[in-house]
Amino acid sequence: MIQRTPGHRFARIGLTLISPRGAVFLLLFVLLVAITVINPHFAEPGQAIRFVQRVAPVAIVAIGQYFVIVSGEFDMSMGSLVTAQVVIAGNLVGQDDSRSIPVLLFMFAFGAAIGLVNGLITTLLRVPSFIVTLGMMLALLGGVLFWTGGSATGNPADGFRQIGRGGITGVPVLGIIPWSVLILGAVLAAAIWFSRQPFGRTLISTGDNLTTARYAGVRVWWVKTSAFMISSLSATVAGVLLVGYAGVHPSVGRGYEFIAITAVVLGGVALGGGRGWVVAAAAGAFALEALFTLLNFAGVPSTLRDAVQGVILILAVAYSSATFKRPGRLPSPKISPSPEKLPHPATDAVSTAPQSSSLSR
Amino acid sequence: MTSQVPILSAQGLSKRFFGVTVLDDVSLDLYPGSVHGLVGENGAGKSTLMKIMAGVYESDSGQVLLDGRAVRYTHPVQAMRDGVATVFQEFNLLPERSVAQNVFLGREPRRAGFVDNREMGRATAALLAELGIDFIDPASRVGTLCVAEQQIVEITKALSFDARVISMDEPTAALAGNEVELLYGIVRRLQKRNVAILYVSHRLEEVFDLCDTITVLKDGALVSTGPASELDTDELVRRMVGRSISTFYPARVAGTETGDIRLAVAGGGNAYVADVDLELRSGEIVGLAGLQGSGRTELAEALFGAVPLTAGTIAVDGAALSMNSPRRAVRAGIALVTEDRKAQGLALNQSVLDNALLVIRGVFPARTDEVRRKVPGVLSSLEVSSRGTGQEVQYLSGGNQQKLVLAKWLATEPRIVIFDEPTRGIDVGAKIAVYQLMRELALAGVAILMISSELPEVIGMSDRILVMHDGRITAELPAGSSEETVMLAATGHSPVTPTGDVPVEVARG
Amino acid sequence: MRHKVHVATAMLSAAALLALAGCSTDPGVTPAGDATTAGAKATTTAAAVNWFDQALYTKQLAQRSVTPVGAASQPYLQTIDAKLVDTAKFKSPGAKKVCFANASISNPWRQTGWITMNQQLKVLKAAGVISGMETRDAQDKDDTQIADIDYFIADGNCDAFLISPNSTAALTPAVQRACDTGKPVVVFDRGVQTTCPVTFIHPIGGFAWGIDSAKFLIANLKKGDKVVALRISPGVDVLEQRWAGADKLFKEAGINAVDHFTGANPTEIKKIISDELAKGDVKGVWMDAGDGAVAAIEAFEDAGVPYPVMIGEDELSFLRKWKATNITALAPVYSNFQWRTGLLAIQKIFAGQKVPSEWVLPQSPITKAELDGYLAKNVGMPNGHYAKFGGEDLPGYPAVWQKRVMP
Amino acid sequence: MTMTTTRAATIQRYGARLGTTGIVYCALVGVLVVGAILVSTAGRNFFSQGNIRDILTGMSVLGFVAIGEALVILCGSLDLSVPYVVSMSSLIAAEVMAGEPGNIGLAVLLALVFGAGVGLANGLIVTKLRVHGLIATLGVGLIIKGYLATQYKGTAGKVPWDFRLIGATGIGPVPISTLIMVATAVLVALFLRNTRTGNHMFAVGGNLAVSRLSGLRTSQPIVVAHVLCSTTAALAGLLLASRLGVGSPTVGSQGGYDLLAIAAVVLGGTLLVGGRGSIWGTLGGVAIFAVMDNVMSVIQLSPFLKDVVRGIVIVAAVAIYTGRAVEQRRARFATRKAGS
Repeated sequence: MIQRTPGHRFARIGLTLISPRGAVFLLLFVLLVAITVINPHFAEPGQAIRFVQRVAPVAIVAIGQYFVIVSGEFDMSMGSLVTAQVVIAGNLVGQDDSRSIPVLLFMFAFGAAIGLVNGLITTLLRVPSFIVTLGMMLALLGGVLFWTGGSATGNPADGFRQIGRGGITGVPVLGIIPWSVLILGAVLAAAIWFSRQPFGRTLISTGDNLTTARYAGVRVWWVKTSAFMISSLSATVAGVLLVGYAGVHPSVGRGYEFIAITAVVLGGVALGGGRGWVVAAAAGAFALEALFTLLNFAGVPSTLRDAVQGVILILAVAYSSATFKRPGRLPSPKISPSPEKLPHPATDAVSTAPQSSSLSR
Repeated sequence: MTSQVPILSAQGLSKRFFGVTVLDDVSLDLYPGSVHGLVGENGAGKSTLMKIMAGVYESDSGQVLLDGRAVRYTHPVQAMRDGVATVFQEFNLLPERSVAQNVFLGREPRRAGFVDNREMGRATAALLAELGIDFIDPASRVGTLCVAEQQIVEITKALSFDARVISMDEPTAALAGNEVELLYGIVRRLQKRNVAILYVSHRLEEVFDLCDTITVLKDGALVSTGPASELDTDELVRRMVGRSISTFYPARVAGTETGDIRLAVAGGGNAYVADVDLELRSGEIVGLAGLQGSGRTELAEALFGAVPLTAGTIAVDGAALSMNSPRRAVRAGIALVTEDRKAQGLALNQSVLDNALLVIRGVFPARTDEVRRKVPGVLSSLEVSSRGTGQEVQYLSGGNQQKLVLAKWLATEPRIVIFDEPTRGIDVGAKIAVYQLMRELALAGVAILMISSELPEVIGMSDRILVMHDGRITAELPAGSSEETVMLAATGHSPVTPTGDVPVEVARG
Repeated sequence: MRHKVHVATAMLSAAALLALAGCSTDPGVTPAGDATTAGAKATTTAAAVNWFDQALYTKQLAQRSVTPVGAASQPYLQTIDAKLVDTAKFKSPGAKKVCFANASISNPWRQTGWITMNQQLKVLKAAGVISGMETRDAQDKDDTQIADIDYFIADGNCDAFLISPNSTAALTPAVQRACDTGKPVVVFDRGVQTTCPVTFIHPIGGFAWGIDSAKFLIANLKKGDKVVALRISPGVDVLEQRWAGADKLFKEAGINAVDHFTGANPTEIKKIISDELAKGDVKGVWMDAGDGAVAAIEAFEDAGVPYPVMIGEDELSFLRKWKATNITALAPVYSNFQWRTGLLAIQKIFAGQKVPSEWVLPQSPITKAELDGYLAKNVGMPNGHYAKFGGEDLPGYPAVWQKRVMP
Repeated sequence: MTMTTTRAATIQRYGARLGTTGIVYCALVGVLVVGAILVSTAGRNFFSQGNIRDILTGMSVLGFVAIGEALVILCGSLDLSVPYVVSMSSLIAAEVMAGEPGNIGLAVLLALVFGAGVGLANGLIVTKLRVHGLIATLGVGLIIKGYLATQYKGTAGKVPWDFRLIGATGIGPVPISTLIMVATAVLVALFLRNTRTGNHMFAVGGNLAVSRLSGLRTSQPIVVAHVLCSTTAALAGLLLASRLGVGSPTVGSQGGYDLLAIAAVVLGGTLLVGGRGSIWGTLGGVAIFAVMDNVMSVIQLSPFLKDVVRGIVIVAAVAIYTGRAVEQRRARFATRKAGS
């Protein structure tokens, strides 16, 4: 059907780099270069790998959030869930290494359950996911704090914490390969694999057009629910890593839902669903953390970081929405009152799906 | 009372989409107080002509004169401000807003800078009164009105620009028999107000009832314009159809035999359809005719489990099963090529491949790889032209999109295929491809139900024609029945009785 | 646009009009509150610029070396530089109802105090001193706490007010209103800009913390050494004073201190330390609150560099890490037992006993020498527990604190 | 059958007209009843002056924010920047007043102008740069947050006595702040009903394509909505300044007004995707929150559990509305019935 010449391919790569799909990689590259200029140590393998280790939890959460957003929903409960899992680990594992495995299993079961609840309420009761997960965010955190009397008894056993803290030591060049780096790699690989699987593709198509998916015989409720379960499970993994990296504290995981959404959006993923690449979402997380590190090295007062983050966020999204305009290749007729464009009053009154006009504006 | 000066005249209008000529040098004059009928098959160019006059499209060549002065509209509102209003088939209404708010959207009357709701309500009521409508409350939410009432709101909206020209695209399409009479009344009143009316309709007897001039279009070109008095139904149909159907519609492939019952519905019914008894046999193409809103699409949705039947039974290949979700239907080997491609058939931001594999991945994931290998073959056999299977579907032409939808379903090797308006808005080439495909499917023993508003299509393709009216199957006609017979059945073949209870009836909606 | 003007004008006129009407209608307030705050204005605006207050600094510097009055076994009843005030007018028999307007229990320090306070309450109830305590928790919201206090005034039928203000300036008017009821008012932890409460209970204060910690670091570091200062969040007076005090001394001693805000989030703390380590050697870590200190220490372990000189707090996670790593460290204390002193003060007041107008409690850091002792005393306590919580003599010890039982 | 369908139809229509706002107030009544009972079990009078004042005070601030948020959501956008606008305007007010009654007018004006400015920025970013409202306002919020944290070390400024009366006094049990909030609600409701821009907010939120086809300048209502939203947030900031007597850089984020307001708006029956909603429903939602908080405080529920209850109530309540929103699709077969 079409010829692929090398030139063609290069053109494609160039195009990808400036397309919203690839812009995030450009941004990330620029930031990393800037950091290295300010502090050459950063480029040393040992330092670099540490950076990756630090980003791992955020990136994993972003990957989870990606699947929810691409399916056309939001998950605001991720931050609370991370905190919950951290505290659970602290309280249930305690100093007894032998409990690690059972507790780990419990945590994943718990995470899956939270995702299931989010998903079912969203799909079956048709409550906007933003509200569902907002409610979950409040209830979950409050519940955990109540259960623990505000703070966990203590850090879990070191064996458990090694997952997030330790790694394979004595590696030439790198010095250490942290477990969390390997886990991030695994999660990312799994995510890429999943989004190429029939189910993954179906999930994306469902986010693109709910009705079409329904008429194609897709179990929409299950597809979306599983997206929520994926995000909850990724929050669980992040929790396991963080309890190792940082230890137990009610503030661990605070604000992760917004960090994740920000990262995903930086990755050029369109809110409202059906559009975006999981790798770019992960890259968004790296770009965000790189930004913070840069500001640290540059000695910018930590109070100003929010402001910079805000500016970058707006610019990045403005850029991608500007380049997402329809190409003029095909002369598409001007606004025509065809049913495709104008939902029938009767049906449009029902529309609660986020991909309805308003959210994709 | 028809004056000799045209208010609006179109001169030599032409329009092409994606290289397909949809309108070719068409001219037409509208006179005050006259109703001008515009007829032709689907795709003859009626809607395009209307949309050009309404400022939705711009013509590639030719011009539109209003009161003898050339006008070029780039936005419908410009046309409306000039008193050239259009009532489209699809409603442009906000269901959450009141009738008055919809009628005056963007032009809310103001006093001292503030919207004068009382005035707005009053004005709306007045307009409705002019149309002789007393049963629509300007304050009621449009979402709570029935289709006929919404149609009236649309007309009122047009009238509120105190339009001197009103084009109506299939105004009765969505209306039940008794409501048609209501519309007649409205049209006649408009006529009395010296409004020039362009009336587009498939219902020939309507055209004869209302119009004093009739223009016939075919394949985007003008066939004839003349007084209605000089025409009769047969002549009109001859001019519309022109070409003998057989040459256009591929004949049944030799060796196709009608086999056992694939799909059987007995006493089926739900909120939208009633008393449906229906049998589809393998190798058979059954046409389902009927006016828009007669429940054809609803029947399709019921058979497909999208809006399940609440009464009656469905059996596939003799095995009864409760068809309560599209998934069930797909698993049972049923495919539904929906009426609305973009809203129900495709994921526009996804690639050609993703769309082709949509159903397989969603319902038979195990077969994905095997099918993926076939996809390119299927696509090329359907002559889908795209920049590779990676291209996003939104950039394909309507015809290619439709072919892709077919490919999507072929991938599932269905045994029953329901086509809902399969050739709507696609070019002739694509149409023929679709017809070919249907024949081949029939040869392969697939049972086919084809819903269509194009009578020639129904007649040309069907082995058997079912006609729906008002949510019920009202007639079963043999292949090759005449358009008139079908149309008669479709309009409920009971001459509409003008009675006072019409308002009451509608008020119920 | 037009509408905005409407609102603005409406707001303005309404404001003016009601300001007049306000006085005529019976408000729960009288301009009296204004007089006291007038003097405070200076400090408010000053605070906006710079938290360092030389007078307060010198005072606290001195109080550090004062030997507190009272039994050493009851630090929560000891006083420093007490100016006793007569409370005879409040003397009355019988069990009294206490209304407690709490800022929040949103961090381990406040939670520990809250537990201690409730156990103290049990004792006083049993003794027939207090009939009951009604608590409204403002969840860290100034506005909510103001409403809470007004509710108590109107509907609480309280015999005494116990207030732990969420912020200084903002709560002043509300506390003033409480005073205006004529009932005894006791404020603890954070002060307000009015002298109307019978007593204001607090440890020596933020500057003392800053001085103790800074002096320790300076003693253990060389001129020019780098210290990373980890601060929870800006604008909280109690914390800002700790930093203001320490910062002054660091500058004088030529210690190179860089400060960051962490939100008490160990993840942030670890990132900041790692970045600072990537920039160059870090010799010392200063903290304005100890929870999260462990993460800071671990950052050094992970980077494989020698431990810094640490400033933590008497929070157990830190003390345990301190013991385990045997680092050079100091654990400043912001005496948690002040949470029970409030109730005891009310007991004294209704008994007509004199109480200090400003009840300064001892606040002495835990040194390496004392470390083992406090670890032994608090064996089995959760990490979020504070070693100097001073509730060992209360019923339910230690189980209640170990399980963190709260009403 | 004719009769029955007729009745059914009229009932359906009546239900539709009663609308979600009606349901909201039914829910509110329910909450009130439960609340009154719980409060009385705690040995308190729910309808005492002090308690009513406590509830109404609780409504005031969130009310202001929610009114504005309702407009933005109506247009199909969102505003997460409100908490920081609240804090900033409280600071502007307190600092400009600096204890001088003479400065009140100027201070109020400046605070409102600031709010309007932020709103304008939000609106333009959403419409011109085509950035999703959630992201745009999140970003703008972060910018203001950064400025606040860098610029202010704690509370600042001083509000003169005259202005403090707004927050501190009341007529009977009704705080003046509440009266002003309700007055604002009335103005905004009138604005929605009686201005073209107001009307068009429903249109652009409901269906952008139809709005364009009807010749609306679709970005204008969205921008105005954002301006008004930030302005009401500034009003909330002014009220807080008058209650606190000082400006505070954290008072906005303390309240978590952004998410609470969104919740209240949706709780009030406004569609999160826009096109349908009402100010009065929103106030109903705010009232439900206020009563809940009041009751939970009176019965001295653990602050940790308060959030659990809030979370559950939000989801449960919204589930009820969306549940009935599905009933809307009846037009088609009604016609059919009419024919049969």
